Formats: sequence, C-alpha cells, structure tokens
Amino acid sequence: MAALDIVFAMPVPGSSGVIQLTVLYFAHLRDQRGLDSEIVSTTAADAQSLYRELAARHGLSLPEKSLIVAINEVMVRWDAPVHAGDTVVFLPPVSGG
Amino acid sequence: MAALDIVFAMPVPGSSGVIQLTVLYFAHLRDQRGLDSEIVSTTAADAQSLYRELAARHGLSLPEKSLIVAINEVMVRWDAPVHAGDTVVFLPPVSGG
Amino acid sequence: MDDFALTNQSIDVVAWRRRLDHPQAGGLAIFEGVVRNHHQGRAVRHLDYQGYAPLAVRTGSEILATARGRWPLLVALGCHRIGHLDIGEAAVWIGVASAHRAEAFAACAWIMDEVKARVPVWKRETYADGSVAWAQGSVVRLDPPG
Amino acid sequence: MDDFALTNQSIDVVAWRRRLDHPQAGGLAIFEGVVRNHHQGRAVRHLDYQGYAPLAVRTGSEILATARGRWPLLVALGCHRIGHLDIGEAAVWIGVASAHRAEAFAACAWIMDEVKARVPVWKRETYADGSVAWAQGSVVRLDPPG
Repeated sequence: MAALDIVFAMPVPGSSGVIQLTVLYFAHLRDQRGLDSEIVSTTAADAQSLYRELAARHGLSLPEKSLIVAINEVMVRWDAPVHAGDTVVFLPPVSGG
Repeated sequence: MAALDIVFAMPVPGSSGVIQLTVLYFAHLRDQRGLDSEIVSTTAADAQSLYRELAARHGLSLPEKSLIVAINEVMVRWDAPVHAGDTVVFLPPVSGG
Repeated sequence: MDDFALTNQSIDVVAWRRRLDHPQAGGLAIFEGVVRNHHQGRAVRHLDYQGYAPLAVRTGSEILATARGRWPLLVALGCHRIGHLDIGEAAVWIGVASAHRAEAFAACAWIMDEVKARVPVWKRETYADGSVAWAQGSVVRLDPPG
Repeated sequence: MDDFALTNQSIDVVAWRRRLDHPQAGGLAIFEGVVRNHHQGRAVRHLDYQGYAPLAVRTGSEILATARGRWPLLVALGCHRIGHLDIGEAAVWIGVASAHRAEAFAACAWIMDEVKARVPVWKRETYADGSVAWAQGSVVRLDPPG
C-alpha cells in the first residue's frame, strides 16, 4: 500500500511508532492550514506533541494556551495520548452567540 | 330634570355640594358591588371620603391600604379632590402576569 | 401600534417578536407568562383576567419608557391579555432588543417585575373543583422608583 | 429532536418556541442572538459561522443538562446557526420553561453565557470595507463549574 510505504519512509527518531489519525481544522487554523481536515501520519504520542509538529510543519500561529484539544469529540488535556484512528481537533477560542 | 330633583332631594349635612361622577369597579370590588360601573351622586370632596361612603353603602370590604385610587386614569393620593364628571377607580391589589 | 397593549385576543407572539427587529440589535430577550395548571398546590382549570384598559396601557408604557432610560435599549414592547385564558395560553409577553445581551435580560426581567407590580390587571383563578378566587396580588405603589 | 442543535438553515424560532409548551409552565424566557450591523465601532456586512457539529451538540446538551440540575426547569432548549448569516438573522436561540419566572430568566442567561464560553462555534465577521476577521472569542475551559 502506497500510503504505508510513505509512512515507513519517514521514521522519526525516538518515536514509539508511526500512526495515522484525522485532524480537523476550524476557523483560524483552517485558514492557516488551507484544509478542513487531513489524515496525518505522526510519531507524536500526545496531543501537545502532535500540535507542535503540525504547527512547525504548517506555520500554525495560535499558541497552545489559546487552544483546547478534543480527541474523538471529547475535550481533553494536552497530555492526552493520541492513537491510530483518532479524530483530533485543536479548538481556537470559540465565538458563538 | 328628574336626576337633579333626586340629587337635591338628598342633601347631606356639611357637604359643600353634591356632584355626580363615574366609578368603575374591578375584581373583588366588581363582585361586591355587582356592577362594572355606575354614576354616583356624592358630597365627598376627596377620594377617601368617596370610598368610605361607597364602602358603607355597598359593603365593600377591601381596606383602603390595599387599594390605590385613580382619577381620570391617573393614580393619585387618597386626599386627591374629586370633581363633577371625574372617573374614579379604586384599584385592588393587581395580579397581572 | 402602541408599545404596550391590552388585548382580549390571543397574544400574537410572532407578530410581537417581529416588532423587535432592529439592525443594531444583537440580543433579544423575551418573556412569556403562560397559564399554568397549578397555583400554590391547587389544580387550576382556567383563568379570567380583568384590566382597566386605559390605565393599563399608560402604566405599561411608562414602565417601558423608564426601562429605556435605565438601559440602552433599541426596542422594548409588552402586551397583556385579558378575558378567559386556558392552560398554556400566553397571559403576558415582554420583549426587549439591545446591542448586547446583558441589558436585554436585565431590562426584560425588570419590566416584567414592574408589570406585575403596577399594571392594573386582575387574575381570577378557577380551580379543578370549580371554585374561584382572585389571585392575591400586589398593592400598587403610588410613586415607583424612577 | 435533540434539545440542542446546530443548523445551517434559518433557525425556526416559532417551531422552537412551540417545543417550550408545558402544562406546568408559568414562565418562558427566550433569548435570541441576532446578527447586528456593527461590532466594536465597525460596520458589519454579514457573518459566517463554522461549527464542530458533534462536539457542539454534545457540549450544548451538557450545558442544558447542567442547567436542569441547577434550576427546577420544565424544558430547556437551544440551537445555534452555522454558515452565512445576514444582518438581523438569528445566530442562536435559547429557550427555557419553568413554573416561575425567576428561574427561567436566570437559567436562560446562564445557558447563553455557557454557550458562548464553551460550544465550539466560530464567527467570522465581514466588514463594510470587505475585510474579514475571526471574532476574538473565548478560550474554552476544560473543566467548567458544575
């Protein structure tokens, strides 16, 4: 499978393994990423590592303290682990109403 | 005119004159009086005297402290004077909403 | 149309809501007082309201004007029903539009308190056993706080 | 129907209001947040909202459930619009029914505060000059007060 080939072609030192998960983007982050969602291959073990990786790769400017993380539709702490198949969302400051 | 004859047939000692005015009744007072409104001939000079006269005549039971007086659609004090042609209402405790 | 009305017809809450539209409005706070099937532990069958129409309209309008002076409101409206009301029918409707929601909520609640305290309307409750009673009510203050 | 919904259609405020009917209800408090033509001194042309639907519905429903625990409410409902909104359109609708009005007002205002603070919805303002900006917004708290 081509996707897996690519994943194994980008090993990251110190990782416990590469996983694929879905990241959804909203508001500022959607504008900066230029995508509503994507499948991400990552060696990140938790939400914080994942955000830092994506921020560095795509120039996401929102600081972690302005975001909250949701994994599989539940808001969680930054140190929550991420697993293969998860849907991860970094929620910018909300402005409903 | 018959009405005037009747008025002058019932002089009240100490009055400064007999006047006719309209009294409207609501809620408890309407039930007690058995009328929505009536033309009253009175020698009362102020709202308080008028109420005491009507209360005695018709057995109105609400105490003055539970009522407020309106003369010609304006709420007034008990010592407000009444004049011929006025519309006087003694408002029971209100219960809108 | 008057900003405050007394009506013996069903309150047209859709029409009243429409009158709150205002291009500068960001928040609309609306209160509906409806006939509930119980009062102080007794089952209520229906209500009958009487109102002294000209003074009710004047007093309601004064309350709305006072509210407009106390909060930066764009629109403030009210309507009270009189006559026979069944369970679930609207007895009173208050609606306020303002730029921000805090003043809309505050003004709407205050107007409703004042309407209950001052507008000459009287509620007679008919209970499940057929007995009737005038609601206890509030003695009207002559000089309300401005 | 869910008690809290996210919709990309006009909020049907008449249908939502109808869902507040309850024979024990004496007071209905309703809040509508509508698109106003100004924000912090700038003329606004229109808004576009994005929302993370499943989490928005879950978070809104949790807020309503918390409100039902804090006040004796008979009904508590909410709806948030997403997509393109013109001036005057309803962006959010909150409705509460209770036996007495004090808790209806208090719960309605609290729910609206919480919706603004926690429901994952984002507002982009388009100004009269054509420029756009995301509204400043609130950083979501992970553990809201129960």
